[in-house]
Amino acid sequence: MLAELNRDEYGFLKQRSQWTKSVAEAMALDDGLVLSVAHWEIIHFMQAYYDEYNHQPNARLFGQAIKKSLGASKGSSIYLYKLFPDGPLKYANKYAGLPIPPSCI
Amino acid sequence: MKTLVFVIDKPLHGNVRAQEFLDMAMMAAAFDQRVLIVFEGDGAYALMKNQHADVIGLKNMIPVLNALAIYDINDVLIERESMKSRAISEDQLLIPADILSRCDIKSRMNAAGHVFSF
Amino acid sequence: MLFIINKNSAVIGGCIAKASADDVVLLIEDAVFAVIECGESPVMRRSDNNTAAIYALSPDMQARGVREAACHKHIKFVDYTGFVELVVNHNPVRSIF
Amino acid sequence: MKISVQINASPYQHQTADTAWHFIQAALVSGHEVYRVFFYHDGIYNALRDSRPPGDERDIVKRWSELYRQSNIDLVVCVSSAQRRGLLEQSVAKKVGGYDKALADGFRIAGLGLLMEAVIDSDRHVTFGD
Repeated sequence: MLAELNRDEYGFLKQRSQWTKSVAEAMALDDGLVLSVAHWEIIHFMQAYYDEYNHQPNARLFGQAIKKSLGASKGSSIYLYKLFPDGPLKYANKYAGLPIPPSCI
Repeated sequence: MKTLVFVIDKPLHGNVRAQEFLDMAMMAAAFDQRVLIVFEGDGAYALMKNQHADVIGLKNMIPVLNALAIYDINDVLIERESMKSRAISEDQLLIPADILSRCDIKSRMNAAGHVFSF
Repeated sequence: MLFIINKNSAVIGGCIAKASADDVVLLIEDAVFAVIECGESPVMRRSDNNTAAIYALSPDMQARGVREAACHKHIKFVDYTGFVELVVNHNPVRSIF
Repeated sequence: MKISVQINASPYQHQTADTAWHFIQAALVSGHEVYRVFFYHDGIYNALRDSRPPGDERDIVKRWSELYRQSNIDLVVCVSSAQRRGLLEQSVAKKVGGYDKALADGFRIAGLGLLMEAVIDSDRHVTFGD
């Protein structure tokens, strides 16, 4: 499945139209991560934020925006890093099918 | 906590600096500073409805303005004199903004820790 | 408030109109042309009710051949050290582009 | 007094970088602390190592590097502004196969948080642009 996707040098989807839940799961599995309900909550938040505001937050803004929308505990770095150990902002965007944020290259 | 004023005195589209400028404002709010956004001069045009930046292939900045509230940036001011001289009425504004006189905006700025422009 | 203006444009007139007695307007770079005493200068149109001090950066004047003698009588002159002092003595600082 | 400086315009296009540099020199001579210089928007072009102005012109990039060497002032280039305009930090450039020698001595690439920290910690913040 992954081989058929059009991805950039960082492994991010070039076209969001190729995104499906199974694509996200396959990309995560390829990174050694099994997506749980908690992951999906963040991923869906990322997509909704991008669709509504046409904006990609940086790491600090990301935490703030999650706090505001999903509650303080979920916007904390500890919580987010537990879900995405290699970088919450980068990998939440990756599995959401969004572009790589500038600070994550 | 400082009060930081971000003055938008140019239209938002056609200039990537505007995008980076709004990032600065959001970042200031994320650092728990009190943020005030002021639209004045030709910046008043930035708040008008019916903008379609995608027609010329640019990033649409209007949704980004809506994101300000997420970071608790709720103090958005627009100068009454700038609106009047540009024939902009309140019902043409995209996001809620307090319409204040030049003098009132000036005194808000005077009380600030710093005023940013782009 | 300290206004720092770097272009010779209508912005200067607007700032001077807006400025109050405890404000300072500093004209740098191409804005120093505005201090030459002539009919078109916004500094000339400054009403006496507006008492904000107006400064021009003298190295930028020298670079452009603007002589102090040709300037409006209200204008004060500073070098870079004076620029720093204006910043130190006024808050907030607002640069206008 | 603690003063921070922000530079929003490229060198050579306009007088911006020159005015900022003279201002910083005067601030240092007057005994003030220049806490940080933050390069934003097109200001990031001040950090391009390979800038080679003609020999009879001032070398703006070199002047910044010398300022760092002499006064140890933190010269920070905004990461997002830089990436958008093609200036990559060495480790990032190596990772993505980009040019990894672009950044001049004394500069570092970092996030917008460092600008905010400077604004919050300094008594004054002065922006130079075009």
